[in-house]
Amino acid sequence: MTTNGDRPYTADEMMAVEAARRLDDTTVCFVGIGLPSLAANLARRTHAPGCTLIYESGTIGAKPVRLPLSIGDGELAETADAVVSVPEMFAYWLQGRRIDVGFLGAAQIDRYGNLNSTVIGDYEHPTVRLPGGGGAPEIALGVDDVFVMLRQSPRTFVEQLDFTTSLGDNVRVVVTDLGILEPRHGELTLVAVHPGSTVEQARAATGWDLQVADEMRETVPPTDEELAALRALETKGRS
Amino acid sequence: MTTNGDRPYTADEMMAVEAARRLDDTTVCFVGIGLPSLAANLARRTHAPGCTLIYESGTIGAKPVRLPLSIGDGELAETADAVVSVPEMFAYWLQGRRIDVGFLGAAQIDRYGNLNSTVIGDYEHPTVRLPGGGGAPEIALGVDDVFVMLRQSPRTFVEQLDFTTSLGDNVRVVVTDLGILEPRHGELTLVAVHPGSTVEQARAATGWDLQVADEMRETVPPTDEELAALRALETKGRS
Amino acid sequence: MIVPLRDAVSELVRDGDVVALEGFTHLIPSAAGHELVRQGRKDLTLIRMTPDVIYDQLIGMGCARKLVFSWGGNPGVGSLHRLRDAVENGWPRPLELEEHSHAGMAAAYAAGAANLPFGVLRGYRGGDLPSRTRVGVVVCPFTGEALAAVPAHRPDVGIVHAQQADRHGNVQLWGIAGVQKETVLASKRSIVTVEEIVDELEPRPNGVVLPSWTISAVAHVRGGAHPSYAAGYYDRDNEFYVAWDPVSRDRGTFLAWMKRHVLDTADVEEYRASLAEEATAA
Amino acid sequence: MIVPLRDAVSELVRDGDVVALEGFTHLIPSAAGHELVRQGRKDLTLIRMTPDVIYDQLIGMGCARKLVFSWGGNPGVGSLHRLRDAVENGWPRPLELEEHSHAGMAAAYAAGAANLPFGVLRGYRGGDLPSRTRVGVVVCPFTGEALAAVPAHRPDVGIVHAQQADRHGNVQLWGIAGVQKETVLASKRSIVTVEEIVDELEPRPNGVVLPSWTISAVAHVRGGAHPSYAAGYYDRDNEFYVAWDPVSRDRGTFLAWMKRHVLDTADVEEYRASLAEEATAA
Repeated sequence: MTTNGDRPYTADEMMAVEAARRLDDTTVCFVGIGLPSLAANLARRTHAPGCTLIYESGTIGAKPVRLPLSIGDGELAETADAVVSVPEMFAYWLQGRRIDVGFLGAAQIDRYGNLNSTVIGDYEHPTVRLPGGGGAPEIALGVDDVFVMLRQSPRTFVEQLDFTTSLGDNVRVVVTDLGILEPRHGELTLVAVHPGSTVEQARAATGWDLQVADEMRETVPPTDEELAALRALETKGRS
Repeated sequence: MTTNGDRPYTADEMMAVEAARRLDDTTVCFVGIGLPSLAANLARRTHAPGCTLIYESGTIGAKPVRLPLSIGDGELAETADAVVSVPEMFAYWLQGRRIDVGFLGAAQIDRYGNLNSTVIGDYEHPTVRLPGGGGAPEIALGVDDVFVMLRQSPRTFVEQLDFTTSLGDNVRVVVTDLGILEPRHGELTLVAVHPGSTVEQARAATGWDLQVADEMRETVPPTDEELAALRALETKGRS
Repeated sequence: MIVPLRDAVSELVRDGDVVALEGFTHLIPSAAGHELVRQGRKDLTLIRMTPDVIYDQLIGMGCARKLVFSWGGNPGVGSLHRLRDAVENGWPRPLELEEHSHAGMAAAYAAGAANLPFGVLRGYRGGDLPSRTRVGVVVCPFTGEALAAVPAHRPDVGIVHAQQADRHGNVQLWGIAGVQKETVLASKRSIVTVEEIVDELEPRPNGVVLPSWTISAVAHVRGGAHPSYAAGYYDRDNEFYVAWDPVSRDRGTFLAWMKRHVLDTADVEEYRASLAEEATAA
Repeated sequence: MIVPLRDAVSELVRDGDVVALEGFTHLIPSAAGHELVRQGRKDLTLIRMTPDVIYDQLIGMGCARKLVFSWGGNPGVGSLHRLRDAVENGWPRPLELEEHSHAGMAAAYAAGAANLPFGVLRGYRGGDLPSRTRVGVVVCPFTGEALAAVPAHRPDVGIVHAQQADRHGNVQLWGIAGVQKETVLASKRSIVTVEEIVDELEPRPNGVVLPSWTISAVAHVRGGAHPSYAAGYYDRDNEFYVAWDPVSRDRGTFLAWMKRHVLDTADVEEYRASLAEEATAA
């Protein structure tokens, strides 16, 4: 828990706010459940009301009041500009390159932004069988800008992925609970830390020798307005 | 004009009736405008109320009261069980082999049931540029049974097509104004003549040496019920 | 976003462009076609599954150098005389043809919308069409089966007509939807003319919604689909299609008709008035 | 056409079949899945984009020898413990995996519905997935570009849940439609369970209609999508998904749960009553 002077906020809230700030009023974004959905809906309710949210269930321009618990919640369809089939979603919309930003999470990330959401351990005899790629492989290559949201630890930020589920070519930013990474000279580099976090913490939470930008920024903490909008969404989501 | 004893009827009516008789209550048929549409709607209004009519505009299970003047009339959509896009119609429904019977017409037919609806004369320098194949090439190979409806004359029943638009592999019957042709021993053979027509007329109206079945039938003339249903459709179509 | 049709055409359509005007019997964007004629667009490659009256007019006015199509006729009536004159006699200029089947055209639009370079279908098998058009073969890596591949349609401009747009330029059409969604999504730029601008789009059965950000320009053109129809707005003008046959048979009659009703009218309102005046006089 | 679910499953699903139960978050055919368990179907190849609770149950009860999928988890909650136990420990039997991306699965269903042997997409590029699954390459005959080809899904049986059928067995579902149309059209045989039988289907926004002649059997199963939802009928049982996590973590707890709520119940009515009884007791 950190505070913005007045109000305390969680690491998740910091992450959602930082991701939301990167969306603008004309962004069309492909949203998954959890933090990405929170971030995109926050953007829509603060500085980017025109931001278009697309969920892979086929809802285009969804405007949920409550935070959805699944990518196919009824409210997404009810509030959407259009609802299309899943084959159409992936063929005409994602592959059609109509989507600017795609959010991805994962179990592991490497310094190139490649992600693993398939297995821990050997594929044939895994230690942990993860859910799998889902939409990620084509989202990773089918949108202009990939935003990754992932808590930072040596277990998740690894030297070598156990399995490469999706490629890091289009990863523009990784928002973690400690700071912000962006690609510089071909690898993910720490460019900002959140208030209360340090470069040392971020390096310690990274399984490779994390490069640090010459000009480090400190993230602006969530504003009161951002926190209020966020909590309105979260509260409604729980009700 | 011939009569069924009581009532006079036209050659077109005889053709529509003979084609309609070949559809049953479970037939799913792909219908074009004109005689095929008349025949299919007649079947639906007499012995085959369960017959499913599909128009290539995307209307599945259309139940028009008036005879449509185009394959995309509004009434087809309003009365249909389902309306799908044209790409879906050709991919999921026709190519998906869900359609039993397809009707085709043409400017020329040869003894193998191959059809020309593209050009008269040379393709690059045609004497007459015809509308072209439209749905015909894939209908001809994508349904189980192709029904051809075509007035018989040496100009239409030709030794050699000027252009092969669609193949005759699945042609099961050719209904003409003079009689009925069906494939026998690899070529279209006259198997029935309509009342008032003769084998000689049919042979004279054919540009190749038309084979005649050993057992020739005479078509049953349109019944009063068939004529009444037909004229109800035609009258409404004109209104 | 919502602009006059004249501006949409002048800004978005250039001489030499590949242009698709779609609408399968229903919602044919005729008014937009007339605006192409008024602005004297030329050397166009025109794509359309079912070229009918509006393409006969564009071809007869010399706007097109090439036609990509699958069925070119006057539905329920007969030939397109201007299309025939162009193909048979090169008047007013020769017309190159790229001819497909409906299934091939539909697959080509769907491939374009999906950003694939080609569409796959079981088609173009046998007959003379394959040797006269652009079609290739792809082999199934699992079964070894050979299938037809058609090059994706990727028009410079896709033009369709719809019933409604909202004030943000989101569009909804309903009823027979043809290949209009694919046409807009496959095109680099797009124009949608609509019957009505409404405050809010109400979801409809068989509705197809195109978000504003998939469209370059929306123009409010009431009656813009005449002589075809717009479900919920007006019926098909079947008599017009019949009357087009004698008008289009003769070059002079055709040119006079186009001058009177298209070139000498400023927009669809004047076009409609001009037709009404002629009907009253007759 | 409209038959009891028990009869539909016993007549149409055989041991060793390739079976797809689809429903993307919405309209998941859980009751039909339970009937597969009750009837002890085994050696099934199960296809599904998003295996969740119902597939966890089928896998944990040993019905499946192979899973074809793209994302297998408990949405918003975490792992599918029975799926993991099968893959990680071979319990109750080893489970072969054929793993795709969502885009690949969707293209495979669409190809199946279109009677094509493969679907084409820009996908499966780089990473480790291509070497672990069935994917091939096709080359564009026009541009030379290499694209991914996935083998079409052609299940022996496709099973989906919908809101309504009419008395003739025509089906309509609406809301998020997923890949259900493709699943039915791609399958050799199909079962549709519905919330309600109505006299006449009323066309709906975002409605998908499947004519009776595309379906092998329709069964009236009210509540058949629980714990997912049926738009217009009931909401998603979010608590059930959360509660599934501890139930499914332990083999014994899981088996007891399945015995009590599935094996010892005759149908969806008894299943619902059994869940209600447990909730009351707690």
